[in-house]
Amino acid sequence: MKLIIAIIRPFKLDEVREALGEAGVSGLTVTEVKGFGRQKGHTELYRGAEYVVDFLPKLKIEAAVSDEVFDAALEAITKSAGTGKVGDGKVFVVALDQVIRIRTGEIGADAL
Amino acid sequence: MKLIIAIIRPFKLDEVREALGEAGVSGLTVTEVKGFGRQKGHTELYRGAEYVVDFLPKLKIEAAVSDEVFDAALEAITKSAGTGKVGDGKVFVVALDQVIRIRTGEIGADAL
Amino acid sequence: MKLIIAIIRPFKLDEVREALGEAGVSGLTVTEVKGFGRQKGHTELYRGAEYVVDFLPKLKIEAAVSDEVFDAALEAITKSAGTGKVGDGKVFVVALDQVIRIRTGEIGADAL
Amino acid sequence: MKFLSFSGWKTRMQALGLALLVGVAGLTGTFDVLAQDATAPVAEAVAEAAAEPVVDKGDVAWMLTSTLLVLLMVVPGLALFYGGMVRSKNVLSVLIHVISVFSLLVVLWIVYGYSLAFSGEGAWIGNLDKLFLKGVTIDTLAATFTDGVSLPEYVFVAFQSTFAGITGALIVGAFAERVKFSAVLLFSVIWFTLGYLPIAHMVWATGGFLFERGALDFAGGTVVHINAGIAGLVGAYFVGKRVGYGREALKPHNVTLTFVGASLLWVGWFGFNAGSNLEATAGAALAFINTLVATAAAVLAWALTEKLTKGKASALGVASGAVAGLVGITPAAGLVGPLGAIAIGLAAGVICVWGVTGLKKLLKVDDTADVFGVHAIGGIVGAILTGVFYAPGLGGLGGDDFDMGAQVATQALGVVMTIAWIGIVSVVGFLVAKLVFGLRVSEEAEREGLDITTHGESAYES
Amino acid sequence: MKFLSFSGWKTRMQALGLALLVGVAGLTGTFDVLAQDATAPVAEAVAEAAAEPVVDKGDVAWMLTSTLLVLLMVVPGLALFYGGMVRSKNVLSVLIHVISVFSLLVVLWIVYGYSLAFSGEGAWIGNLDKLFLKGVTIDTLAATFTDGVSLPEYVFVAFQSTFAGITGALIVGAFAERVKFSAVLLFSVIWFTLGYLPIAHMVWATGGFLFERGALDFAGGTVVHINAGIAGLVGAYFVGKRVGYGREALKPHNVTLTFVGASLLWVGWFGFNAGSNLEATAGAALAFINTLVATAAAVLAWALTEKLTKGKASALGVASGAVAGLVGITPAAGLVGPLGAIAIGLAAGVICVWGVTGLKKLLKVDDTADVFGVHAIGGIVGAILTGVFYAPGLGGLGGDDFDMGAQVATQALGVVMTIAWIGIVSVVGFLVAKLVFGLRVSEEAEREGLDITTHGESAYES
Amino acid sequence: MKFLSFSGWKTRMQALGLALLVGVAGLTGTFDVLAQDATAPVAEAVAEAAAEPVVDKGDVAWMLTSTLLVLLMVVPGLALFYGGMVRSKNVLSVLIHVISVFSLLVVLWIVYGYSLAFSGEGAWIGNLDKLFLKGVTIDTLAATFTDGVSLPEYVFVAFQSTFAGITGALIVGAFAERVKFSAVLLFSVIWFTLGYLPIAHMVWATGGFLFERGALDFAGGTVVHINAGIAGLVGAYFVGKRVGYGREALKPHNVTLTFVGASLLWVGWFGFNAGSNLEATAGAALAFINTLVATAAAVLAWALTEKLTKGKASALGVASGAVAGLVGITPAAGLVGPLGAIAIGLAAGVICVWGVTGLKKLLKVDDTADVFGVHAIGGIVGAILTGVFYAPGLGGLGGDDFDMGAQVATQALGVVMTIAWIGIVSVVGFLVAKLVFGLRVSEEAEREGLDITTHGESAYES
Ligand SMILES: Nc1ncnc2c1ncn2[C@@H]1O[C@H](COP(=O)(O)OP(=O)(O)O)[C@@H](O)[C@H]1O
Ligand SMILES: Nc1ncnc2c1ncn2[C@@H]1O[C@H](COP(=O)(O)OP(=O)(O)O)[C@@H](O)[C@H]1O
Ligand SMILES: Nc1ncnc2c1ncn2[C@@H]1O[C@H](COP(=O)(O)OP(=O)(O)O)[C@@H](O)[C@H]1O
Repeated sequence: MKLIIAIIRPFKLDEVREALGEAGVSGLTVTEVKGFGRQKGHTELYRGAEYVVDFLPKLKIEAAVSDEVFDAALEAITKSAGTGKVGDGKVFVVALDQVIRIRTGEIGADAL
Repeated sequence: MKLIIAIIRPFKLDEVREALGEAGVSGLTVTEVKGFGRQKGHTELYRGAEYVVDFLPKLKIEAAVSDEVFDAALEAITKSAGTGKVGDGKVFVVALDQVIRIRTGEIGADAL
Repeated sequence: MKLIIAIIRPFKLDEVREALGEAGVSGLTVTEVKGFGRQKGHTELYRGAEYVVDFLPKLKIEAAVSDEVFDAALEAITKSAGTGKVGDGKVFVVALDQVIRIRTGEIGADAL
Repeated sequence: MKFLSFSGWKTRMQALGLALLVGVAGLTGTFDVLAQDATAPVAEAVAEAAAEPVVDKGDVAWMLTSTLLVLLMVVPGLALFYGGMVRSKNVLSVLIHVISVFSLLVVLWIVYGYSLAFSGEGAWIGNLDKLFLKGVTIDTLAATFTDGVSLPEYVFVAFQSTFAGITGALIVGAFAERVKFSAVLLFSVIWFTLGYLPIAHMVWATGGFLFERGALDFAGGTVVHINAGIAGLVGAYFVGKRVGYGREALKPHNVTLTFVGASLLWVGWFGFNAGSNLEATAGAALAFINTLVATAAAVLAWALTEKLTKGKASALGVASGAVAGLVGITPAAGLVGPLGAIAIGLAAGVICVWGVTGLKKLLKVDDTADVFGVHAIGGIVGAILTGVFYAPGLGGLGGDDFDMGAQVATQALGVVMTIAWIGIVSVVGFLVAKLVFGLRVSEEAEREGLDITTHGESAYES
Repeated sequence: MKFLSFSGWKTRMQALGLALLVGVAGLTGTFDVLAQDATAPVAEAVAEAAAEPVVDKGDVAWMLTSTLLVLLMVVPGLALFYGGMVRSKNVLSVLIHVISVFSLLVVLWIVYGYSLAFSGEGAWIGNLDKLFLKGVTIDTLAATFTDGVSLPEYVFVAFQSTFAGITGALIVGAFAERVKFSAVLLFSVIWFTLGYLPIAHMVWATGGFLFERGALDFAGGTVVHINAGIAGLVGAYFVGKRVGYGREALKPHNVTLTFVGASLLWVGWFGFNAGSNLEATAGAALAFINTLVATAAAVLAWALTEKLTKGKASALGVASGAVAGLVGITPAAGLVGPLGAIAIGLAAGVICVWGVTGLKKLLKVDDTADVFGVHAIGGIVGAILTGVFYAPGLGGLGGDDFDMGAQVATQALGVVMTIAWIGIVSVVGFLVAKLVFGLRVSEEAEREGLDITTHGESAYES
Repeated sequence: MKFLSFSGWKTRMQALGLALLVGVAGLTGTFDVLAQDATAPVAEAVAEAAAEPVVDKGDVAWMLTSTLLVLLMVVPGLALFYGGMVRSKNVLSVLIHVISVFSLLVVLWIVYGYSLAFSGEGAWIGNLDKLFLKGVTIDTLAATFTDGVSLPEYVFVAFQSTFAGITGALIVGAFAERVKFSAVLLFSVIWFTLGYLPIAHMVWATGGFLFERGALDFAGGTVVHINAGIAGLVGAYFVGKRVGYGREALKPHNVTLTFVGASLLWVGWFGFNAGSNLEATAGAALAFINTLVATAAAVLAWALTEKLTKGKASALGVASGAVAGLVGITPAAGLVGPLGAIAIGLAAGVICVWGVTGLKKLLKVDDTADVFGVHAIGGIVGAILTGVFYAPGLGGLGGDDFDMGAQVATQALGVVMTIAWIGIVSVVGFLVAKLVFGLRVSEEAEREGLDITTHGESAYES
């Protein structure tokens, strides 16, 4: 099992969720984050001061997936989240040792 | 060492924290997240439009634990976070390569 | 590749970002979190009730780094984030299986 | 005089009700002793005699302004004051309760409220002659406290309607975050009919029981604040504590909103207090300056009390202090001097800190927005001290024959009668609402928040 | 009386424009039939004859208060009402649009607006005699509805300037979250000059086309609300739907703000409605109490309608209900009795729920803050019902010779003329703005939000 | 005339103080040249002669309304305007500072402020005859600008108390986010006693130094705004820059709140400006319309200046522009014509953009809410331009013998005296506060935020 962590543009959430759904991923968890990278932020003006906003609003999607759907899930994300412009984000993959569904106590892929 | 990532219902936070404390976990980090899964959200009404709120408010708890307390910690979470209804959440476990306490520079289990 | 997860004091963000930049880390993702640990929170007063605020505002920084810059990155964080007082935070390190840049489809260290 | 009987829910409530009944019965025996000429400047609702009464446009201007200021107190004032104090998942429910109860009572005021409160000269309640404002036209007048000076009756009807509305809206803060909306509405109707209208009549209308006895209540300390505080307390008992009360931190989700609410209450309260003078005269100016300085004193008193007892003066404290001062000065506004007003403000500020802390713990009640601790306690402080600072020697407007002991006793009578009457009516109201709709939402709905579960929306999105 | 059919989208708008022109031409032929004596109590802008007109300080006090209340309606009232309804990335842009358009129109009012609206007695528009307020001094007077009673002309100029300003500000809610700021400003100037000033003149000025025909519009149901609603609708069509409309949940970012806005609209509306009486008399009191109870009734009506049709009464609903009731009572405020007001409030509350749901779906338009659904629909309901409840038998102030059929026809004429005139002017205005600046920001800027991309700041930080 | 001497803290401050002293000394020599008959319409505090002075209820209505409008400016207006500009960890501290300072000064006003400001006819300060409002009763009167027309003295006391209160509250914005609460309170008392009361007396009371010289300050441009701006500047220097200033983005946490605050300042300012006419006459109407249009013009001017110089017009900008326009028109409100008001508004709008950007950088000061850049700079612009647009040829109310040069010189004298006097008093005040309590919280407390560390609560929870 893998934990897929994707940083995406906020307005892409619905597309990514649908794509993941089609790829067989049934659940995910979303966090509002601020991202710093190549993409340039806008300049904000406040009285007598200008700030370049380095940190841009992004969403972090975490989805635990079984090894079967892993490849499909990765592709789903990269396809649905892209716009081709700087700032589309990244996908990180981490190995999952274990998954438990709290409600039932199921473990492993059954818990997904 | 393991990093335990648990998605729980927001109102369960205090119970889970206490249970983890008893299990020997001394620190944790909490993030407000939105979860998408089997649990159905409510319908929200806005003028001329209805939206099913797919994303439900959840909390993500991250606790780095030593291998000794790992099992107790897992059990503590699953016991304290459950209500038996859909939406109780999941626990993910990831292997931790390293932990450092910034203040002292301690590393490994000492840093927890 | 490694995923560095650091919990730091909010006001240290700019310093840490600069230090990481100098260490060769070009991107990072920041989340507002609440931390529970040794550091004692303040007491808040509300009509007829006092609450000890256990959960303190912290920032979580996630940076995916190549193995080359890993050590420099770790040191950058621990140096720049410290104040020497309880509550400076922790750094967790997790192995990264894969990284993809959504925009280009680049994978591995090239995607960082 | 008959009271409604009721049977058990919590024996505590029964005991309370009985105790109050006995207290009232006892006091009733002393009425003749306490009675004195009604020299207090309270309204003769509608002009009847008064050859050629004069309407002054300055009075009309001030009274229309005052009326809208009372509306400002309710929405957005009170709505924000309460709304900021609850958790974000319940803020909309509080806003809805406040505006709906206010709206409902204003409409009922037109239907039968005005008539029952201000038509007829019975001791306990008016009559139904002005049902649906029958006979009230653009040409009818209402008397002021000055002979020969009148207001268009519509002005008086509108002004008084907002008093009824705000009193009902004040109550809902006590059991916010878990009560059923339908129960709130049903209770409000019962309480309005059996509680508010009789008390308003007794205190303010010619022939009213307390009016004739010379109880001083310039702008509604008993009619509005003690009334709302008691009804809220009873409601908080009946509805029960919030899930997690005493264990979790049930914190205000937005103290800034609460501060804004308190500020608008202060601003609007000038309509309430100085408007109760019914004319734009020096009397209104006195009520005005008293409302300004008593509140300022109470803000400082609350902050200092918190600083001394807890080490820190909080924003929720200064906001509450302002409201406490406003409540305290309400019955006294046009009757005492500015120094008396400062004294009342200081007293209300200090004592209400106890009302929302020590006393609240004693009562073991979860009064969400401290309606009892501020409005009932502050109202009692104000009612009693009005009887003190009315003394000419203390800067008040009382005549040379003013008898402080007798006046304080009369004031206490008004307080006790209001507590008893409203206590009983509230018990009845909540029992009926409980039977008809139930009082509480399910625990799961409470956890999820009333905004989503009862009203289908959430207040904040990014 | 014929209604217009149209087809197509870009062509649809063109057709609409043409159809409206034709419709107006057709209707004009029926004017004489509809015409009747101008017995309606509408203002003669400036006193000319009136030997020794009297200025009463009570009137001045009330009218200054009323004027600032209308400002309160705009900022912060309307700004918050709209600002809360958009997403947080666009809230500042809405606030800026509201205050800028208001400010711009108030300045233009001084420059040429007042003169074109209220100087001269033409049927369609005034003259330029008072350009830059020429001849208006601290000593000139403006007439009220009562012979011999005047106001300082500056009071009238200021009061009316806020009406122009708020009408323009109302429009911007319809196409918020994607429109260009420059386009908004340019459109506002065109619409003000060709749309608002003629309509205001026609309805309110001596000699004005509708004024002379006896159309009743106490406080601006047509001039302000139908006007703004139609301009908003046209704008929403021209600017087009928001990215994501119909797919994503484009939710209010802060319903609490919207509630506060609605509350301040209610409070301020007393200036609007009771101020339109121009004197602090029983007539103002009638307009006042009607504004109170109609709104209360509409709040309840909207909540109940939502409860019955959707299962839940929402906070956005009670806020919208309040505004619907206020819009509905506006033309009728000083002309009907309180029971008529309640009826109008109930009608507006129920019908506007349809305006923002069923009708909105039919129109396939993305009217961000439902300017059309509430202001145009509520305005039409109010305009027509004014002709009904003005009847003395229904508690209204109409004389014994009141002819309901004729009055309703006159009211409908006013409605149709306003729709037609403003429809055409708006089409022109948006076409010009589109040519000069373009109407929409880029899709990327829209996604990122207008606050950052157009105004260089974001509303909220932690 | 003696000034207090003081010694070093920052040499910068010394230099400033000395420079001011010299400037004043120089100007003092020209007093006789500048002096002219006090024909300016400023208040004779209390009626003494005036056979049978008349009190008009319309005046009372307007003045009570005006007084509460000034309160509205402070809470919630100013509190939100400032509160929105700070980071969320400090918002409650700002709200507390504003309401506490206001409350404190209002109480002190009753104790000795009113007496020292308005009792007695000394050149520099009043006397103590009315300590604790001795002799002020419901029957005493205060004069207006019209012979034979009076107000109840309580009205005047209350109105003026809010001026003192708001001036003190304005100052706290300059050193928010790091100052100690106790130091704020102590400074406020010193500044009120040695700074505000003398200046108010000099400018507004019969016999006052500037009053007798014919300095024009209709509603408090010098007494309130320059005063607060200078005290704020001195405070910002003394307290020092916020941790992170210049490096981190110290952004407003909620620009919406700031916008609401600015809006309420606009609404309330009509009480401030038109209320300063003391009667509900055409003069008040002139002050009113000027306050409306100058502000509208300043909003547009600021937005346009930002657009031209930075490429984008911001919401913080339009809010600041509104305040700048209000400050600018304050001294001129009832004295110039609407076109003059528009000119003043435009000037204030443009120049204050520089005040909060270029000038601020020059001064190297961390004035959190730009109290100096808006209130002092806008106040100076307004004071000087009042001397210009008072000219009858420019639409002002000046007589035919009006001498613009002399008047501008007198205005400049008022400005310089206020700057010097308040500059010195503020240095003294902050030195004392520094000695007694210290001025700043610890760096750690500043980092964590004053809300938690000083007041034990946080503003926002979910
Ligand atoms: N090394 C990294 N570690 C963690 N997050 C990263 C890293 N690099 C980029 N990100 C995240 O991805 C987002 C997009 O990255 P950016 O460099 O702006 O564009 P792109 O992904 O198109 O190269 C950033 O805002 C940040 O949140
Ligand atoms: N595959 C997944 N990856 C990441 N998070 C998940 C996944 N599945 C569920 N979750 C999280 O767990 C929460 C609860 O899941 P849900 O399916 O609703 O109920 P249950 O845990 O009872 O099966 C979701 O809201 C989501 O936050
Ligand atoms: N075992 C843990 N797992 C996850 N987060 C932790 C853990 N221990 C501490 N933290 C995080 O680190 C922060 C600082 O820890 P704390 O014990 O207060 O001080 P210190 O890091 O100086 O020992 C906490 O607020 C929490 O967010």
